[in-house]
Amino acid sequence: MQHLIILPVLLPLLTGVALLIHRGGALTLRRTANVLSTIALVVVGILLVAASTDDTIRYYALGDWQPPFGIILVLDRLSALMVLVTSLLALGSLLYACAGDDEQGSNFHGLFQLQLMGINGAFLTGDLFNLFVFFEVLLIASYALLMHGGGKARTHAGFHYVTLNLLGSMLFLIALGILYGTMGTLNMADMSAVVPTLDTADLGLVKAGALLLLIVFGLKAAMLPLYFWLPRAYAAAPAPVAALFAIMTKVGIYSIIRVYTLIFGEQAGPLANLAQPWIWWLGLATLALGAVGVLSARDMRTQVAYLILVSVGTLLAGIGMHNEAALGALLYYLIHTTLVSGGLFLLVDAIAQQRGKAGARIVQSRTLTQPATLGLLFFAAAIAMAGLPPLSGAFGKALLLQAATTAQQYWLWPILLGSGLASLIALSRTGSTIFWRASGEKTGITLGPLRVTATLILIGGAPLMVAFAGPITAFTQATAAQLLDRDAYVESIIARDDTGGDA
Amino acid sequence: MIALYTLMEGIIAFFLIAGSIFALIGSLGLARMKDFYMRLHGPSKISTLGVGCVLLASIAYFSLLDSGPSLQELLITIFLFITAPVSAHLLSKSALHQKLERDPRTRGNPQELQEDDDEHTSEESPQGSSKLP
Amino acid sequence: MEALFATTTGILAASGLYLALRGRTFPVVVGLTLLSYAVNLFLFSTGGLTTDGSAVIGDGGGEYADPLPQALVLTAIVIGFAMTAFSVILAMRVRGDVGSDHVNGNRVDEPREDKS
Amino acid sequence: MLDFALKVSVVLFAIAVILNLYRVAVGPSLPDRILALDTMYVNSIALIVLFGIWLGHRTYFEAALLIAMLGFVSTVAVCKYLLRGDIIE
Amino acid sequence: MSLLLIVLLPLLGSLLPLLGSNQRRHQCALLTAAMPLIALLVTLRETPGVLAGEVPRLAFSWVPALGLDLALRLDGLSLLFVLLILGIGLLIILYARHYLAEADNMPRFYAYLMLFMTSMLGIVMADNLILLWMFWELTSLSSFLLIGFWSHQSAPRKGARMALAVTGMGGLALLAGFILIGQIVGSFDMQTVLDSRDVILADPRYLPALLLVLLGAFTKSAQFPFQFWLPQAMAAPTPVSAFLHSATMVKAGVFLLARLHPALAGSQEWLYLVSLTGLVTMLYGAYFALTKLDLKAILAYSTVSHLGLITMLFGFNSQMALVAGLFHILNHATFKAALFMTAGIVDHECGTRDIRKLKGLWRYMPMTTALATITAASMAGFPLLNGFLSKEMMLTESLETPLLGGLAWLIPALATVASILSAAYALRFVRNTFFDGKPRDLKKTPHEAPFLLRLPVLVLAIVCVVVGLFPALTATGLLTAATDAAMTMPAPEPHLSIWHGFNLPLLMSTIALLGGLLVYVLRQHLFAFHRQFASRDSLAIFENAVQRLVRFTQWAIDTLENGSLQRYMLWVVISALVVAGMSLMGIETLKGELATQEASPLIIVGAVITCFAGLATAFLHRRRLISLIMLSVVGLMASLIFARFSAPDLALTQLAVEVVTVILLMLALFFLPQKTPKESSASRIVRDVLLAAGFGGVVASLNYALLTRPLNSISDFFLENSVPGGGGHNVVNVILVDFRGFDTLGEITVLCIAGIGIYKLLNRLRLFMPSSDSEGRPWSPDRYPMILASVSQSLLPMALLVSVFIFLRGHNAPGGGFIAGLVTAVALILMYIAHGVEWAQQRLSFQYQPIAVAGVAIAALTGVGSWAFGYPFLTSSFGHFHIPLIGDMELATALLFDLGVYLTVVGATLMILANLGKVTTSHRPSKQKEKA
Amino acid sequence: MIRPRKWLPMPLLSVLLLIVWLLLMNSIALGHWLLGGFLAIVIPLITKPFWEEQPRIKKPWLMVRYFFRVLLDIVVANLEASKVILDPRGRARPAFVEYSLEVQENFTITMLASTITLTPGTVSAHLRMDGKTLLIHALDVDDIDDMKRHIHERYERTLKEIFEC
Ligand code: NA
Ligand code: NA
Repeated sequence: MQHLIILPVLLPLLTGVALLIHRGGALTLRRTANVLSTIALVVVGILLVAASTDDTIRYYALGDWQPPFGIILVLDRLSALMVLVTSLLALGSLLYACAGDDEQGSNFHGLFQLQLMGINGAFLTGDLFNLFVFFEVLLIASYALLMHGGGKARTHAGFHYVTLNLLGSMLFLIALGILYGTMGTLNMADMSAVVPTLDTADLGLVKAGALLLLIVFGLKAAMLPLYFWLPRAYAAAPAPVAALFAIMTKVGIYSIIRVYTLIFGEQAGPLANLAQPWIWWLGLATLALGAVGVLSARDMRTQVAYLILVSVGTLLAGIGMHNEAALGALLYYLIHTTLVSGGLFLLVDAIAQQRGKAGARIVQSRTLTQPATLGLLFFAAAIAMAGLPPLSGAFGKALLLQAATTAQQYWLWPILLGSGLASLIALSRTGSTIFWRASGEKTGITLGPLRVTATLILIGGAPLMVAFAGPITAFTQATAAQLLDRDAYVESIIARDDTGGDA
Repeated sequence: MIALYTLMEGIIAFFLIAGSIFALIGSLGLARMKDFYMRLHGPSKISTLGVGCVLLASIAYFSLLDSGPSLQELLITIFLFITAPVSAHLLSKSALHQKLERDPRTRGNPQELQEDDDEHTSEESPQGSSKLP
Repeated sequence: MEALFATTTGILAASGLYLALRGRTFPVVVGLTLLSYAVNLFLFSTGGLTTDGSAVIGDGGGEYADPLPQALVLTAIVIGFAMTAFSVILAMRVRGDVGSDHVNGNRVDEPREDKS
Repeated sequence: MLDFALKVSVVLFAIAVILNLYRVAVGPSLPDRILALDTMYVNSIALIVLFGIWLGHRTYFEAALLIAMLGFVSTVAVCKYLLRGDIIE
Repeated sequence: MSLLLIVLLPLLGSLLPLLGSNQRRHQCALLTAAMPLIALLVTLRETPGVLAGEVPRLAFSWVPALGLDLALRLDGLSLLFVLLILGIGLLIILYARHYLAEADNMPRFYAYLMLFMTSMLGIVMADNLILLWMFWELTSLSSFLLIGFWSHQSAPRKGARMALAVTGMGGLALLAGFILIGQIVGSFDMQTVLDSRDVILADPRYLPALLLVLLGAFTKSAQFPFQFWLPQAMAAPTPVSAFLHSATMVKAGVFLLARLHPALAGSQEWLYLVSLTGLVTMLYGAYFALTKLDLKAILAYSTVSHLGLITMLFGFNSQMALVAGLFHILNHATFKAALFMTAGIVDHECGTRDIRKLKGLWRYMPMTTALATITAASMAGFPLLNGFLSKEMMLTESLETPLLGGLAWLIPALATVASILSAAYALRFVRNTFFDGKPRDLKKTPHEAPFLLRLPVLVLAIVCVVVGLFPALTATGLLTAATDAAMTMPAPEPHLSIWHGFNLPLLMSTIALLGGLLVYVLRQHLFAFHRQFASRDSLAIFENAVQRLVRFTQWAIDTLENGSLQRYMLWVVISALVVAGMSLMGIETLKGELATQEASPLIIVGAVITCFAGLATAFLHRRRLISLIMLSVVGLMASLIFARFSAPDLALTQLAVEVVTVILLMLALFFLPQKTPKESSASRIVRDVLLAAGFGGVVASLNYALLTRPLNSISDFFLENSVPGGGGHNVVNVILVDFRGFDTLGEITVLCIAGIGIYKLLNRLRLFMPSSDSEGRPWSPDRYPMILASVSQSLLPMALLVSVFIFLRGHNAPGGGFIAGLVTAVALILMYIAHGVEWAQQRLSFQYQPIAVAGVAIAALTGVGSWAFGYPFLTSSFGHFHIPLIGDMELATALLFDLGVYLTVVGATLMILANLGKVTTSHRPSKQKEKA
Repeated sequence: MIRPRKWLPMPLLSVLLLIVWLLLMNSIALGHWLLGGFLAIVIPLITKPFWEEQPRIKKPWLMVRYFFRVLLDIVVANLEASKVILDPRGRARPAFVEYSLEVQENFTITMLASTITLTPGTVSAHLRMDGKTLLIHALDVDDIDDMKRHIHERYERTLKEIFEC
């Protein structure tokens, strides 16, 4: 139990390593190992969430080096939640992949686990440089997975994705350099403790570092104007990978939340909440642009990619609102959008397979082999993504709308509601084209039970999140409260009896 | 004792100065000789020797004035003397391959530098288009 | 010396960025490599410039360079290497799949520039 | 005396490196540039060693050793490139 | 609990038909009807109590954060609607059973219908604003499915989409309005809201809230100017039209007006907005109903008109008007549902609904004709029928409204005009369809429809008559209860009676009927007038608008995302420049407190060389190999800089990595063009130079500022604890393998994944293989120069020895697993260069991927090992062991960790380079192989 | 001399490695002897496959003599070359010389080529693929035949004696 916190990193690492040590081997065995490990990860995620509900912030000192000197993993409500969401998404994606996508190239299963390791590490770490390292782990794994199966579109989108992220990594290092060079520490809690005591002469520098971090995280989160890699990369990725990628933008979102509540939050003295105004406007812009993109999409995958952009914008706007209710609301929305957009990627792939030559393009095509099943799932996913009741998207949006202050309402309400309407119009067009305008011979390709299960697990999240909206929102609201209680966080991590980094 | 020390210092200083002068001459040769083949001479032997001298100086310094006998730098020296001719050889090979101009006074006309009538194929023809197994 | 160091870092960063903004894959990769050299120097220097005092306990005098940025840069170098390797092979793959080494992915090797 | 010799030595090597750089920059041929780069590697070894003597400890021995080894490999690789295009075939 | 049943039973009912099959339609219909029937019985059981003034309520907490409770109520208003929904719903089920064709998927139809019924019931019973909104949106969604039921046709698809877009928009506005109300009141609980009228009306947010709520209500009820979607929704099967577009969904809008009447009504805003909208809609609908040729279109516009009428009444802020409106809701539902069903029967029997083709059907279907006549008469406001009653009440109220002040006479006048038109189109509907000669060009010979298809119409017609004759007996109780619920104060007892004596409203009614007759007779003049205006199909307009919107968005996105990486990079750079630049501008002086050190000449030379080489790399980039050589110079200089500033480990690493990188870049360059074409425009170059300079300036400024500021860092801890805590003298290495070993674990994972990813990339790579160099020279035939081969084989053992040396020393002196690994890898690569892939592969019996992965595994398992001793992951342990003969030996678990690093580096590097080399070689055209 | 065995395939290399190890460690403590000995055995075992052919030194003492001769020549060569480089008038007399090889084994040829590069005024520029002709570039040579003879007598013959007889 003591080592539970590190399991989300270690379990995928060891599984991944075991799967990669030989390139060949029985596929069934690999699949089984991967699925079992991912299920175990779900269990770990549940246990972590359960552990986090007592509102104590626990940390795991790697190498037994206490903070702020050693690297720590921190378990609070947010990190536990993110790990759980990741593992659920992973399970869905993985089951889908096991229906055949994993055979399209080499080493899928091992890379998949390492991807999870990177993501979970990023969510858990309490050290800013370690966050960089895990960013790189998850990026390199995502590069490899993006290329899974090959193809011109993937290569090309991949190059853009890789190059932009390389530039992002450089900026991350510069920002880290600035922050270390001024604060003398890397532990985020310690940074939080140091920030208010900073010399005025250093404030501008720290601000530069903090805002550069925003560029870096914004790039990951696909914030305008840094989102350009997203539509093509997501549209080009193999379906299960694209589904798993639904959490990638959330890594950026998570980092933004973490850094700008913990380090540069309310208590940061002159630097308090320095990023929120940026995040607010850029988030709204992203939201609007995402809506435009959703309408413009000629292809279902691209459409889902823009839906992700819409959700990113929504989340960013929520962060920009910087109040507790908004934070809690956006966390609820985050769970919803991650699971459902992941499921939608899978679904779109399944639909495309049954449409013959038309694939994912939004044009008239053959009748689907299983119009009822796919139609029902699409209907549900579309409702959820567009933010209509009775599915979870509506709750998320309603919570956010409620959380807006009067001044924020003028911007948030029309844009958020308008984007919902745009999604509704676009998705109804897509749905009616795909399911209603179809005619002609069926391809006969059917959706296997594995794929149905996978898609159901993810899209099923939408009704489940409605049914259990009470406890879930209670959790996310408590998470928001915990996030804003910076003192408690810092106190539970930094025992101030040594000569640490704070001046 | 002081005399001995001075002597040792003198030896080291000699190696240092000699080495650096050699290295400079080597690089000077590189900078001012007329054609590539002539430029090759300086770096490939003079510079190597120059650095060798500095390494000897270092051996002498640490063995005589610092922490007792130490021959580690010998390894680098040996390594340099083994590899420098190979580098020079490969470089001149590529120079000949590229048929670099030689100084007009150079005697001898090796076949490598004679113009042959090989047809020049275009830069990039997509030949390796077959898929790997 | 500080100004000189900073200028060097800046010039390397500028050169790297200029290359990274070119239109062909190879210069872009070279540019990012150059940029990473600059960034590594930058990150390294955040611990200050110590001219005599490598962080090996017992070596030399009592003053030691800040070992932490060095360790960070080491990690960054290795990661940068992995990323460069991947991107350069990807650049080859782009050429193989798309037939052009233009970053914007024209089908043929023709000069092209977007009008942005 | 040693101090002076060291200083002279460093200056001479620095000039040598600048001369190398000159050749790297102006070429005119690729072998010229590679040769100059190789020489620069060799001169760097000397500079590192001189620095070690200056500091009075041998922390930099490995660096010198590695420059020698890696500089060679790098030169070999470029030459192979000029000769065959394909370094590893 | 019974309230929950009323809502949940139909929901369950939406699943039941799916159990039935399309073949056994009877069973399917029965299954479907069962649940609403039970719900109706449950409702009836509650009815007496409700009529007596009880308001059964039920509430479960659902999402407190959202203010959402699962709260239901059954007050009079709810009851009125529940009875309508369930009652007419059951008739529709019966009707649809016989109406739908064999090809139609009946279970699916019923499932949608029941889903719709559930959401309708939810709306009228919701006791929480958010809950109401949820059901509200659900009606939009389920009606989308119902309208688009005949999805193989274009019109239903488009009609469904339009309806969804319009009502969806209204729904979103409604949510905003509800949230505003909730914020004003502080609760979403219905009763609290209804009791807070004074607070709401006094709040500055009242008007926006009202506008938003009305937007929702008006779109749903097809009020002007949102009326256009309703006629297009007629593409739905007729049972749907009858249910949704007469009795229920469109009524949701007016229901909402009634429901929130106690909370929102009473203001001038309400009066003008609601009643004028209603008035306009009433006239608009009536006019268009008269001009339409399709039976269902006539009825649709008629519905628009009647909904306008109801809206107008609700807007009057008067209690009696409210009663009239509610009464008309009931009456309209009955006669309009019946008329729709009649239209469906005609369509069913004749194959057309075109009023020009239909004539004299009374001969073929007398029963239907009778029913249609009765219900149409009710619609026209013919005495003794229920429509007459409410219409007369409307006329009465129109006389009493304070609206328009001095022009108040306009209201009754216009109401009368609308009634005239109403009478005219009712007459036209009946006469042109069932009388007036013989039918022409019918596809089939019509005859009377099956009885069960007519039965629902019959039931409704009876209701029309009975209510018309005995209003007090049948409707008073229900209306009183409903009005009660829709009023702030106890409602007056409505006096429902057929005869109020001779008065103005009666005169107006008479004028309406006679005027209607006149208009009907003179209708051709009206049509001629109407034909002057180009008919505009709202569906086409809407589709066109959406398509233009989509094309605009496509243009916008294509313009923004032009596929140019250069532009995307530009944005990132600009963003970084903006934020960093702005922050830097806030700094007073760049220079900090720290005294600067003087630069020695050597350092100046080094800096100059570095800068020169860096710039040269950039400006010579079009000649790629030269650029690469310049990059090498920078790499070498960087490592010298590291060495100069006391970072031997960094110097070593930088050096090794730089060499491997250059080899890698050269390997890749073989397939890429050797030169970059000159393609950047001058302006582009200037722009990029400026940007790069700006970026460099920012980096330099930041760097300078940091260098001149003192730093109080945690590093002292590492220096102090490296030896006692980490067992190593080389602090950097101890940080890497111990203090921050977790970073290193991640770092080697990255390296390992990169190797594997590259292996994936190289798989089936198609390559363009140059057969000559960039100057057109064929390659040298000498593949493996002998002297190189000969020397390199003797260097390998030496290099391995050196790597062992560097590896072992790492913990205490510069070195370590990473550098050792690179040295090994480079030595092996030299073998590949000197002898080729095949030769080297034969001699290396191991594969690289397992090596690299095993490295990560060793590092990770070393970390796990500390669990056995009760320590966290990666806790190192070390000790001095006295081994006989050898002496003191220091062993640390960190060494094992470092071994993992070593293996990963060797494995990954070779995986990258050797695999790349292999790919290229196997593609080398055979004729090139040995030319000489 | 040490005889090659299965576990000691290249005894000379092993000795060399041990020496190098001790050089690297800069210590002759027993531990280093043991570790060095271990490496001296293991590394040749690992790298054995990479040796195409093993040089056999037939006359070790001659080799030592050769070594010192070359060392001396290097110094002389450098002084001469420096003179040419520093000559302000640049009156060098460069030449390409085709030198026919008598030695045949790869290792010997390599040794000779390296020696030529390191010693007076010559760089072994190219070994033709037949392995029989070495193209030499001389920086400042008077009589080409004289130079060839010098090389043959001073270096090639000795090398042949050491390795190939
Ligand atoms: Na009508
Ligand atoms: Na190759």
